[in-house]
Amino acid sequence: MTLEVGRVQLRTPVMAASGTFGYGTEVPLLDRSRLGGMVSKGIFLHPRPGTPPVRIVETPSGMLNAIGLQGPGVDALLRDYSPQWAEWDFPVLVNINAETVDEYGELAARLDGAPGVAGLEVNISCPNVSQGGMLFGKDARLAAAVTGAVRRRTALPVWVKLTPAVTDIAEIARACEDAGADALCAVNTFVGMSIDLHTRRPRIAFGTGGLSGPAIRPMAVHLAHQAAKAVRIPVVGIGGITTASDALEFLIAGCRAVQVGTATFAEPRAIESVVEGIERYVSDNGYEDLDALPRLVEPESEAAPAT
Amino acid sequence: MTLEVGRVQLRTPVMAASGTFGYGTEVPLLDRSRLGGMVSKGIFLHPRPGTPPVRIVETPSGMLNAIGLQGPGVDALLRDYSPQWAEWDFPVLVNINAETVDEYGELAARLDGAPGVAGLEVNISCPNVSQGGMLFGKDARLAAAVTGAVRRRTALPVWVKLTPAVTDIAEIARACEDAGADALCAVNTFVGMSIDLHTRRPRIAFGTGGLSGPAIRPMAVHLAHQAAKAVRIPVVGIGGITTASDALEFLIAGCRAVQVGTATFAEPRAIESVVEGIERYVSDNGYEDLDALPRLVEPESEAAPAT
Amino acid sequence: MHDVTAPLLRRRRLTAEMWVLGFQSPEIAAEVTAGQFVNLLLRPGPLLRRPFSVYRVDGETVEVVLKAVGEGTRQLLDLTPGDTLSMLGPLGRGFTFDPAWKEVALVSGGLGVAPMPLAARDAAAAGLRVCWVHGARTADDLCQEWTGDEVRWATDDGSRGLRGSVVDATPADVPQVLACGPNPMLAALAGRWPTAQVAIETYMGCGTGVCLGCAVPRARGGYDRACTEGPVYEAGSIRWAALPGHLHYEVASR
Amino acid sequence: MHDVTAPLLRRRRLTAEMWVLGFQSPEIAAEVTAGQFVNLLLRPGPLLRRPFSVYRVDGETVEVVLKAVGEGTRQLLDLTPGDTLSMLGPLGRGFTFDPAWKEVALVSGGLGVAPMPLAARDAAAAGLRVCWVHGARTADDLCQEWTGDEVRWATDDGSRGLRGSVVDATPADVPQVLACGPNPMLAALAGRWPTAQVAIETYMGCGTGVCLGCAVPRARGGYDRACTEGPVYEAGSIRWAALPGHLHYEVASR
Ligand SMILES: Cc1cc2nc3c(=O)[nH]c(=O)nc-3n(C[C@H](O)[C@H](O)[C@H](O)COP(=O)(O)OP(=O)(O)OC[C@H]3O[C@@H](n4cnc5c(N)ncnc54)[C@H](O)[C@@H]3O)c2cc1C
Ligand SMILES: Cc1cc2nc3c(=O)[nH]c(=O)nc-3n(C[C@H](O)[C@H](O)[C@H](O)COP(=O)(O)OP(=O)(O)OC[C@H]3O[C@@H](n4cnc5c(N)ncnc54)[C@H](O)[C@@H]3O)c2cc1C
Ligand SMILES: Cc1cc2nc3c(=O)[nH]c(=O)nc-3n(C[C@H](O)[C@H](O)[C@H](O)COP(=O)(O)O)c2cc1C
Ligand SMILES: Cc1cc2nc3c(=O)[nH]c(=O)nc-3n(C[C@H](O)[C@H](O)[C@H](O)COP(=O)(O)O)c2cc1C
Ligand code: FES
Ligand code: FES
Repeated sequence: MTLEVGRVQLRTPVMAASGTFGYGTEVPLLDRSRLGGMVSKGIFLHPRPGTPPVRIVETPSGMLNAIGLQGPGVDALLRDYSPQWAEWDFPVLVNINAETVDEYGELAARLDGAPGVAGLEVNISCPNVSQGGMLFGKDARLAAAVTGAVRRRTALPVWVKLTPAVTDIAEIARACEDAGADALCAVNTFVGMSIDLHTRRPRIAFGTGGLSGPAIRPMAVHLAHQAAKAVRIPVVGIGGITTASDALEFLIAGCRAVQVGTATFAEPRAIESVVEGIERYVSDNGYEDLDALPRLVEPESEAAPAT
Repeated sequence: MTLEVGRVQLRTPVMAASGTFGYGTEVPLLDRSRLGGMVSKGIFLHPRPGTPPVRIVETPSGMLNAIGLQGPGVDALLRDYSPQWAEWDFPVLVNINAETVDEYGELAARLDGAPGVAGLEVNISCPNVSQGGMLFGKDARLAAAVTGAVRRRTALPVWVKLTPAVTDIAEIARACEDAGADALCAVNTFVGMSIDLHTRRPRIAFGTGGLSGPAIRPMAVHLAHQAAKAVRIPVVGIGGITTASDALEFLIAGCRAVQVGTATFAEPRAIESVVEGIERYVSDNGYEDLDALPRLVEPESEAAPAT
Repeated sequence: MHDVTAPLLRRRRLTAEMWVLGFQSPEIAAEVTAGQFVNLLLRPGPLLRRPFSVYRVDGETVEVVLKAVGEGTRQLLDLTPGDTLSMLGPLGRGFTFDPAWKEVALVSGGLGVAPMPLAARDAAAAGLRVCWVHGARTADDLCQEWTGDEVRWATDDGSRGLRGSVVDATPADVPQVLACGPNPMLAALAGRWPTAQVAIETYMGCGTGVCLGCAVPRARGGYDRACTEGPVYEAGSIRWAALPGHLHYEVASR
Repeated sequence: MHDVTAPLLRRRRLTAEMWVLGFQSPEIAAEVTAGQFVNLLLRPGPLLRRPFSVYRVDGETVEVVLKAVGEGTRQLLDLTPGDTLSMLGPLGRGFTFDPAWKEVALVSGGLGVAPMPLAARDAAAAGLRVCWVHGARTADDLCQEWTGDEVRWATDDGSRGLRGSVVDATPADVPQVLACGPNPMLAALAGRWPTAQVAIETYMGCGTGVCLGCAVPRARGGYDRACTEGPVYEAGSIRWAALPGHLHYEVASR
């Protein structure tokens, strides 16, 4: 089932999502031969300690996290991980993060040509320190500026990972495409909050956290579908995928590949069964390959819902 | 626990949410003396047949619905329900919906002074037919225009129910406050999609549906908190409330009251236990009343999360 | 309407896949009529209740028949006697019986057999002769339990009774038909017996009339609620083309 | 690391609220050392696994001790023998033992007793004399099972043993202390025995090192992972003030 997505050669259509697979060095039990590729934990230019505990709370069919992009910085990544990645037989994309447009560009330049780095996944769900902390991914102009800055500083494939909580994801998707993205990833976590009634503080020490897991899947499928309709570059679907059926919803909605995140916490081998299930669906239905998978039959009305 | 919220006198802080309680005439089992008030199923000026089945699908800890605002129109509402409401000892707000700003105003005028109508809840998650179907609630200017149009045509309390999937809910909350809203309700359902792998069609015949239930609660608490911080008028929290603890999260986050929706489908008496649990929390902690409930202890950082 | 904390008393197998579960639920047992349903809540379990026709009533016991098609039915079949659930019911409007018919055919396909034992009971009480017609894909899938004065079987492969549909197996001259089964079967039946009473399935949110999720498209236009005005309708009053043929999804992974 | 489909074999009660569950899990039983944990997955059940220290090992049986504090633990206590779950382990780095100590105090508060029977086993294997120190709110809450050469009890109300904390009940001159219990207790202990080994609890996402959810604030700055570098740490190496005192939330209603 090898396929090319956004200039990256994937071994299967199922990748491990950023922040849920570390740097790929500590992955127990999983049969890596089924892994399409992986995205590293998000990295900044400089080392970051991350946020204090509590960092994780479970919510109904989901979880909130605020890790604060703890990480060793790009130097350590290049020293400790990229040489290992160069030995692996599946592609590793580096999830890049920054607080200014220039810093994104700088990070891209540093990773350009690094051994074992198959591409960059640009996390635009980062607060823009020079604009009051608004996420880059919430504004089409800023999202395009980040994409362009990265694009200009590297020859690597550039995937842009979209922020879900926006008024119009199609507009942002198009802006990133126009700015030179090779693929889009939809979506990142949704902002959420959970409150401890004993302390009257947010359970997540940071305050808010990113919601992931099956709870978000219906929203993620919708957003990935919106993004896929808006652009010509491939879209990688992310959000609450646990089984092959879940992944197939994204693929039928127009995605070319998917990433699995939270599900691997409970089932370290989740990706294997997702890949197997997709293969079974494709062959049971007599499709030649994944590209032959028919797309969503759109309902007549495409207007926004009135509940 | 009677309290005044946005010029409406509630009997308890827990109301039944629009679309999950019909017109209040068919509510089995519930002890209505514990009900703070109710919001009717959304009404349009004219009768609407609603969308074809399938209208409802269950998702992890949530459900999608697209009812299409089926309803008899305002004339039938005034004839069949409002006289009954006038007999009841809890307030009924009418959830109003329209396709143009003028139609919202017209509907408000028709309901002004109607017996048994304690106030209006303006559902701005309706597609604006004169602007390509964009939801009114996604744009601060349009949301304010709707609020103002309703405000000018009625002396009734006007509550505005916010759309969750927006880039900046605080901006929209402020716009509605400035346009004369007496209270805000946060939030309505999140747009989602679920795909049937056999037919490759959306499971909801309409295409997309509104996601409700516990799955959305962490996002709803966050958005209600954002709205409450942005305005001086009261905010009514909505989204995934099943137990008293859930309701208390919204109250501590800054809401003055809450609405329970989806939870009543499984537990027709859910509202009773939510009210009892809130009473117990208030008395166990020795607070004089609900107003004495201390608010959220904000974490130091208020920046957007970096996961 | 009652919300009963009902313990599972017993279960028995009908076919390789079909089971009958009997719950103690005296208030509902006393009131339920043929074609009405109960809405079952499992905790821990799925978000929404799951609707089931009442199969039989025996003293204080309410029986439902089901097979595992998704998470909720799987959990129901995993219950062990003594486990309890919340049973809301009886819900909906069931079949009506008119002694003037003299005879009635109870026509069911597959799990559509569910409301028929009670229908046979209530038909007999109304002095009607009962012709029991039941069909399935193959003999092994037939529900062997039947009640009435006459029985006719139909199987798709002809392994028992008529090879063909239950509609074909129904005596052409029977004055009235009460039916339950997949929507396409009911639609076919509606062509031949427009005044038949059919019990139909829709997805349900609340089961009690407040959510409008269980829309049934009516021939006269508009929709009404399977849980409240239904689930039993006059066959000719339904806009069949607007009903989904199969409700074959399942809540995917949680 | 193994992912074992482990049937529940037996359970026994320790106090009004504390239970021991024994699962058949030969691979993990063979490898686990004191202070390591297993991560348990229930299906149907909560989204994430639930981490538990291994209490005792008996042949192929892995025991865990718990009380119901939320949905996951409630479901665990509802299991009946024969029910299976997925057990991932052994995880984390456990206690280390140095024969040079000659003696070790195993100090636990409440459910913190969990890793101590294995610690006593491994201590004995290293030739150490074991002083077992266990405390709880009141005598009824004490875990009566203990192993070692000497036992000391402490209760908040003085109903058994010393009135006061387990820290006070620990012999002042013991050369080494291994401890587990609520964070405030461990923080107090760290003041007196900075070189003590403490097993700490944090919320966990994966339990296997990939999510960085189980952050433990270190005195030298930064965080590391309770599931991988921990859960056992040198007491003085932890920035206690940055750890939450109590992990007392529960996934609210689903
Ligand atoms: C009035 C009525 C009476 C019914 N009587 C019976 C009966 O006697 N025996 C029986 O086996 N089944 C009956 N059904 C169908 C039964 O409710 C579903 O099979 C069951 O809800 C499936 O739940 P699940 O969790 O196993 O499946 P899932 O597919 O996981 O359920 C997902 C969602 O779809 C709904 N759903 C799935 N299939 C159906 C369906 N066929 N009809 C309605 N809703 C569905 C569920 O309620 C749930 O909301 C009846 C349905 C209705 C509306
Ligand atoms: C290394 C380690 C060893 C542990 N050993 C034991 C043991 O031997 N016996 C025992 O009873 N408990 C032990 N715990 C705590 C146990 O994991 C929690 O009590 C349990 O996860 C609660 O789950 P719940 O679903 O019942 O509660 P909920 O409150 O519903 O759980 C919600 C979430 O919080 C987490 N959580 C809740 N309380 C704790 C806690 N105290 N520590 C860590 N996570 C928590 C859950 O894992 C889950 O993600 C240990 C925790 C860790 C990290
Ligand atoms: C613990 C955790 C850490 C994450 N870290 C990152 C990150 O560093 N960069 C990023 O772009 N996304 C990060 N994500 C988001 C995931 O990659 C993914 O987009 C999201 O979790 C939704 O997918 P899921 O529901 O399958 O988990 C993280 C998610 C989790 C749960
Ligand atoms: C079946 C259904 C119908 C609804 N109809 C309306 C409506 O007519 N007007 C409206 O403003 N909100 C409507 N809502 C949204 C609810 O009032 C509420 O905002 C939302 O469901 C979130 O709350 P919950 O999670 O408690 O259900 C509807 C929700 C459901 C589930
Ligand atoms: S199921 Fe809610 S109205 Fe029928
Ligand atoms: S729990 Fe995920 S890294 Fe420790």
